[in-house]
Amino acid sequence: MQVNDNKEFQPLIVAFCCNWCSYAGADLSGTNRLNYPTNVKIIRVPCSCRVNPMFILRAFQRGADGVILCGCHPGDCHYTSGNYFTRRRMTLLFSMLDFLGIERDRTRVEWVSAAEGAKFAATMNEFTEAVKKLGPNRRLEDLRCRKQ
Amino acid sequence: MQKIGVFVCHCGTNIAATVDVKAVAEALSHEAGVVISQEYQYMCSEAGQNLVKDAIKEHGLTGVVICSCSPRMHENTFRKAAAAAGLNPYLVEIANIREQCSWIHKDIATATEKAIILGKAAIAKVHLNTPLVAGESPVAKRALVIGGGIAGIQTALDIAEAGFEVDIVEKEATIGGKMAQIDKTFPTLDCAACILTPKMVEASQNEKITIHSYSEVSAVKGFIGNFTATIKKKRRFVDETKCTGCGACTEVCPMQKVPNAFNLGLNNRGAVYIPFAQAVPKVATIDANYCLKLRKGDVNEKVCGKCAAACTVGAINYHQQDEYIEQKYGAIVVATGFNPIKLDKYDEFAYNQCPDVVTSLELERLMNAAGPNGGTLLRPSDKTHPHKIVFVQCVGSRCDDSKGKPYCSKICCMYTAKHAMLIREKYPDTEVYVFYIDVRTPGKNFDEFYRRAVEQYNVHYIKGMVGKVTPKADGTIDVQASDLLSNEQLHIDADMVVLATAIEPDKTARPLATMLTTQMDTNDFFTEAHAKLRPVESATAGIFLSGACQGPKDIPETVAQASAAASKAIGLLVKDSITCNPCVAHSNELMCNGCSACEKVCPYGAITYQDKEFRTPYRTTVMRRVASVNPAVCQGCGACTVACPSGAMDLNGFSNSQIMAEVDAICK
Amino acid sequence: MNTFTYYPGCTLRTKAKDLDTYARSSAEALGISLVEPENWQCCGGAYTTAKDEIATKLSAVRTLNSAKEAGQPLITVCSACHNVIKQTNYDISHDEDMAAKVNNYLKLDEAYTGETTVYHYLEMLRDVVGFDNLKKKVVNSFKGKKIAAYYGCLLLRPSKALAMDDPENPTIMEDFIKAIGGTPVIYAQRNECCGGYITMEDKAQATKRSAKVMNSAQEQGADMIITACPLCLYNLKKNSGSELPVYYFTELLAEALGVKEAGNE
Amino acid sequence: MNNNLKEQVLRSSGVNVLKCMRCGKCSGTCPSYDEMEYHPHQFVYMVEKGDIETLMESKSIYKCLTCFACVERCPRGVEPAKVVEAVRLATIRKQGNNHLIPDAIPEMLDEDLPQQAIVTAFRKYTK
Repeated sequence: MQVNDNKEFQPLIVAFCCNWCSYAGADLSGTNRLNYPTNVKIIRVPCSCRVNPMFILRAFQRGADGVILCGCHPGDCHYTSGNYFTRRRMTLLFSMLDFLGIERDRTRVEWVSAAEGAKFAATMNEFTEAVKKLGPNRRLEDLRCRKQ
Repeated sequence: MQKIGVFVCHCGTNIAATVDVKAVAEALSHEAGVVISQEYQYMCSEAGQNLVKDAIKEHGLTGVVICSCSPRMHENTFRKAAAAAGLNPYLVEIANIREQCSWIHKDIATATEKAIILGKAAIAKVHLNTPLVAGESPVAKRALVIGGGIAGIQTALDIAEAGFEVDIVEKEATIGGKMAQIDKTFPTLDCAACILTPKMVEASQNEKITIHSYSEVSAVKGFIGNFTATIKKKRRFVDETKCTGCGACTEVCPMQKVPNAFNLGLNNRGAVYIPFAQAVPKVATIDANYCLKLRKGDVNEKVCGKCAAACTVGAINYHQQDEYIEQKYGAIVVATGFNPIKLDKYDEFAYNQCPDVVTSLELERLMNAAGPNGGTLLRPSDKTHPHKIVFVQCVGSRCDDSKGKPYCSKICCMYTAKHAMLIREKYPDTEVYVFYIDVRTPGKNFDEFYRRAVEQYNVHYIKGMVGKVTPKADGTIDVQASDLLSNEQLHIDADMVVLATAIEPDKTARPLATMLTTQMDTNDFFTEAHAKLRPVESATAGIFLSGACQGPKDIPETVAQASAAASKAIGLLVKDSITCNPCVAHSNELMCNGCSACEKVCPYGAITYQDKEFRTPYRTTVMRRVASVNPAVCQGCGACTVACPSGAMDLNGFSNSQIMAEVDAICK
Repeated sequence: MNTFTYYPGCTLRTKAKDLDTYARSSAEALGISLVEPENWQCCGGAYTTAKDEIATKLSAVRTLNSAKEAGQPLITVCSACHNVIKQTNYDISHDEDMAAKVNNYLKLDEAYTGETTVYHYLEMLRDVVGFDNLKKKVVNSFKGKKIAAYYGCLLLRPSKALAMDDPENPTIMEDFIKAIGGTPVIYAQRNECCGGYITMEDKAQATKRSAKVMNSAQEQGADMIITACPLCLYNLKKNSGSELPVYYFTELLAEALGVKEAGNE
Repeated sequence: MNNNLKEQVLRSSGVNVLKCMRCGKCSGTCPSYDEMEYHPHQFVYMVEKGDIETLMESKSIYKCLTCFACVERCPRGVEPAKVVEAVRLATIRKQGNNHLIPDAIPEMLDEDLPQQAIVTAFRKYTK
C-alpha cells in the first residue's frame, strides 16, 4: 500500500474464494484473459463458510483496504449449505464493522460460479474502484504491524 | 528448522512473458526458511518434476512451494512427485501465478510484484503445513436402486451381473414402470412388453437382486461406501411369500369399481388386484381405500372377507402392518423416472370435459393388446372407431408461464410419429393430423422415421398450434387451430384428440433429493456432477443417476444411462475401501467445551460427542463432553471451525493459523 | 352485517336494471349491506392495457379510492366493470410507474396504491356468504333445471389480474347453480367471447360469435344460460338467433331466495 | 422498418415480442381470426420486424375483441392482445383518425343496446 502525493492510491484487496466455484471462476477469468487489477490477491479456502470473521478483521488490522468474500451461488454450495452460513455470518460481521466505523463498501460478499469468469473480473474491477474511492483504511489498521 | 524449496515455472511464455520469473525466484530466496529457489521452463514436465524430487532428496526439504498454474490443474502432479521423493504430499503448496497473475495483468512490474507476494503467502502457509495421511473407509458391497422402471431394472441387472447384491425399491405393486404401459417403441416399433417383461423376469430370478415392491425409501444416512437406508414396505394385506398370483381373490372381490391405475383409469378393477398379467412380483395387493372390509376401520367386523375365503394358500392378511427394513449400501442409484403433467390448466383442449380427448400415455393403453379395449382403438366415450384423429404437440412443454414446463419433453415428437404411423397402418381409413411447432428428431433413424410417417403413411403434419377444442352434440370434436404456413385458421371435425403431454420428474424425487443431499434443478430433475464429463453421477459421492430422473429421455437413452450408472456403481463397489480426503476437521479435546455449536452446522453429521476422562491437578480426574469428528464422514468444508466459540475446531490443510499466515504475508 | 361499497356502473342504471335490482334484493336477503358511493363515474367499459394510457384509468381509481376511504371492500356485478376495476387495481399495485403517474394526477389526500379488495358479486357469494349457506336459504329451488353458466371473457381473463377462478376450468358459476338447486351444464364455449362491443363495428361477427356460444350450450342440453354481463346478454339474445333463454344470474338468485317480487316493486 | 414506431409500440404495450416461439396458438385460439387480415401471431412478428405501418393501416386493429384468449393461452407469456391495442392506439391517436364518430351512434342504437357497448366502443375506437 502506497499513499503518495504524485501517485494514485493503490488499495490492497484480499479476496477469499471458495475452491469449488469462485476460485475456479477466478481461474476462468485468467483462462479468458479478462483483466482485473493487481491489487486483488486471492486466498483459497475450501468453502466460503471456512472464512472466520477473524480472518477479515486480521486483514484490516494488517493494512488491507478492502476484503471481498466469494462463494458458490446460494443453493449451489458444494457442501450443500455452507454459503448460507457465510451469508448469515457476514451480515452480522458487516453490521459490527458498521459500528466500528468501517465503511460498508470495504467489504463485500459475492456469489461467483465456476462458469462466471467474466463476472469475477467485473466484480473485482468494480470492487477495486469502490475501495479506491474510499481511500486507505485507517480505522482498523494496526500501525505497529505496518511494514516500514 | 524448516527447509523450503521454491520452484518458479515459466510455463513457456505463459508466465514468463508478463512475470519476471528470475526476479521472483531471487526475491523468494530471501524468505525465511527457503534453502533453494529455482526457476524452470516447464515445472510440470518430467524434468521439472525431477528438479523437485532431486531437491527434496539433496536438501532434505521439509516443504515445497511451486509458483505455477492453478492448483486445480497440477497440485496433484506435484504432490505425487513429492511423495515419490519421500516427502509427505501435503507439504506442497502452489502459488497460482498464471491464471491469477500473468494471464490477467499486462504490466510486468506490477505483475512481478504480485507474483512475489503470492509466493510469499504460499511460503508462509507451507511453514505451518503438517504431514497428513489420507484415511480409508470400507465399502459395503451392496447397491440400492430406487425405482423399478426400465432404468432401475437395467442398472440392477448390470450391477448383479458384476456379482454384487442389489435391492430395487419400487413404490408401485409391480416393477416395470412407464415402459410396461407403453404399446410399441420407436423407431423400430418393437412391442414394449416383449422386450421389457423378460428383463423383469430376469430381475426377479437373479439371486443377487432383491425386489421390494410397494415400498419406499424412508430414510438414508451415511456417506459413500457406507450408506444406511431404511426401506418401508407398505402393507399390501397379502403375504408375499404365500401368494401364488393365481388371481382367485381378484375374481371374487365384489368391489369392482376401482379406477384401474395401470390403465390410467380407462377401465375399472377390483379392490384386490394384480396390476397386469406379467407383473413382477406377481402378488395381489389390496387397495385399502376401496376394500369394503378395510374401509370400515375395524377389520374384525364381519364384513365381506371374500378374498380371504377364496385364497387357497391363506395369503390374505387384513392385519398386516407396514414393515421397516434397515440395510447398509455402498452405492445408491436413483431411478425415480417421470410422469405426464396434470392437464387441469389446459382445458382449452377440453381434456376434463370430453372423454375422447386423451393424453398420449392413455392412447398407449387404448392401443395396447392388454389394454381396456384389447388392442382395438375405440373412442372411450362410445366405443366406436375414430376416423379422424388430431394430435397436439407440446402441451405443457416449452412454456414460459406458471402452467407448464420450460423445457422440451424430448420424447413427444417421436412417439407422436409412432402413434400416427401405427394408426394409419392398422386403420387406413383413419385420417391423422399432427399439429406441431417444430418436429425435433435428433437421434439415430429418428428423422427417417418421422419422414416415413409423412411420406409413406400420409400423416398430415400441420405447422401451427391448436387453440380451442369444443366437443359437439353429434359426438365429434371441433378442433380450432392455426395453420401458420397457409396462414389460415382451421376447424377439424375430429373423433379423437391426443395431447402430447409434457413430462415431469416423479413427485417423490424432491423429498428423496433432500434425504440424499443431492442437488436438483428448478424443474426437480436431479443435477449431474458435471453436465458433460460426469453425466451419471450426482455431485454427492456415491449417488448415481439413472434414466429420466435426470432429464427427459427415451428408452435407448435411459438404458444407456442406466448401464453407465451401473458401471460407475460397480467401479465403487469393487473397491474394498476408498481413500478419504485428509483435509478434514479435527477438534482439540483440551479446548472443546462440548457446546454442540459445531454439530449443528455440520451438513454431514460427521460430529459426535463423547464423554471423556481428563486429568486435572491433584491427581483427580473429571469427565467432560467433547466433540469428535469422524474423518471418513467429514468432507472438509470448515463450517464447524467458524462456529466453534472456543477455537477447538480446526481444519487440516486450511488451519486458522495457515490462513492467517497467508493474510499476514499478503498484507505485509 | 357485512357492508360493501357497491359499484353498479352505467348499464345497471339503464338497460340492465334487472341485474341491479335483483342483486340488491338478494344481498339484503343474505344479510349483506351494499352502500353505493356518491358521485361514481363510469368505468369506461374496457380496460386499456397500454402502459402510456393514464387518463382512461382514473375513473376506476376514483371508485377504488372511495371504497378505500369508506374502509370497505368494493363489490361489482357487471363483468365489464369488474374487469376494468380489477385490472386497474392489479396494475396500480404492480406497476410503480403507473401508480406514480395516476397519483400525481389525482392528488388524493393519501396516494392510492391498490389497497382496496375487489369482489365480484359471485365471489362475494362464494367467499363471504358461502355456497353452503346460500343453499340453506334457497326457498324456490331450480331442481331439474339444466343451467349453462356463461363466463365470457371478462370475468376470467387475464387470470393474473382477475384471479377469480381457474381461467380454463372455472367452477364458481357452476357451484352457484348447484347452490340454487340447478344442474350445471359444462360446455366448451363458456369462457369464449360473445363478440362484445364488436356489435357496434361488425354485427355479423357478433352474430357469429354469440351463435357459437349458444349452440355449444344448447348442444350440451342446457335449458337456459346465465350471465353477469349486460353486453353478453344483449349479444346472446339479440345477435345469436338462438331461442335459448338468457338471464342474469342475479335474477335466478333472487328467485331462489324468494325475493324476486320485492326487487320488482 | 420504422424504429420509432416499433419502440413506441413496445413501450406502450409492455410486451417482449422476442419471447415468441412462433407456435401460432394465439391465432389458433383467436375468435376474430377470420375477420382479420393480419392475425395475432403476425402482429407479434411484424412488430418484431418493425413493420408497424402496415398493421396500423389494416382494418384488423378494429377486429380484436380484447377477449384476452391469446394472452391467457400463450405458452410463452407474450400477450398479443396488448400488441394489437398498442398498434391501434398508435393509429387512432393521430388527428382525424378516430374510427367511431359520435354522429354515427344514433343510427346504431336499438332499444336494448346496453350503454356498455357504446362506452367500450368509444374507448376502443376513439381518442
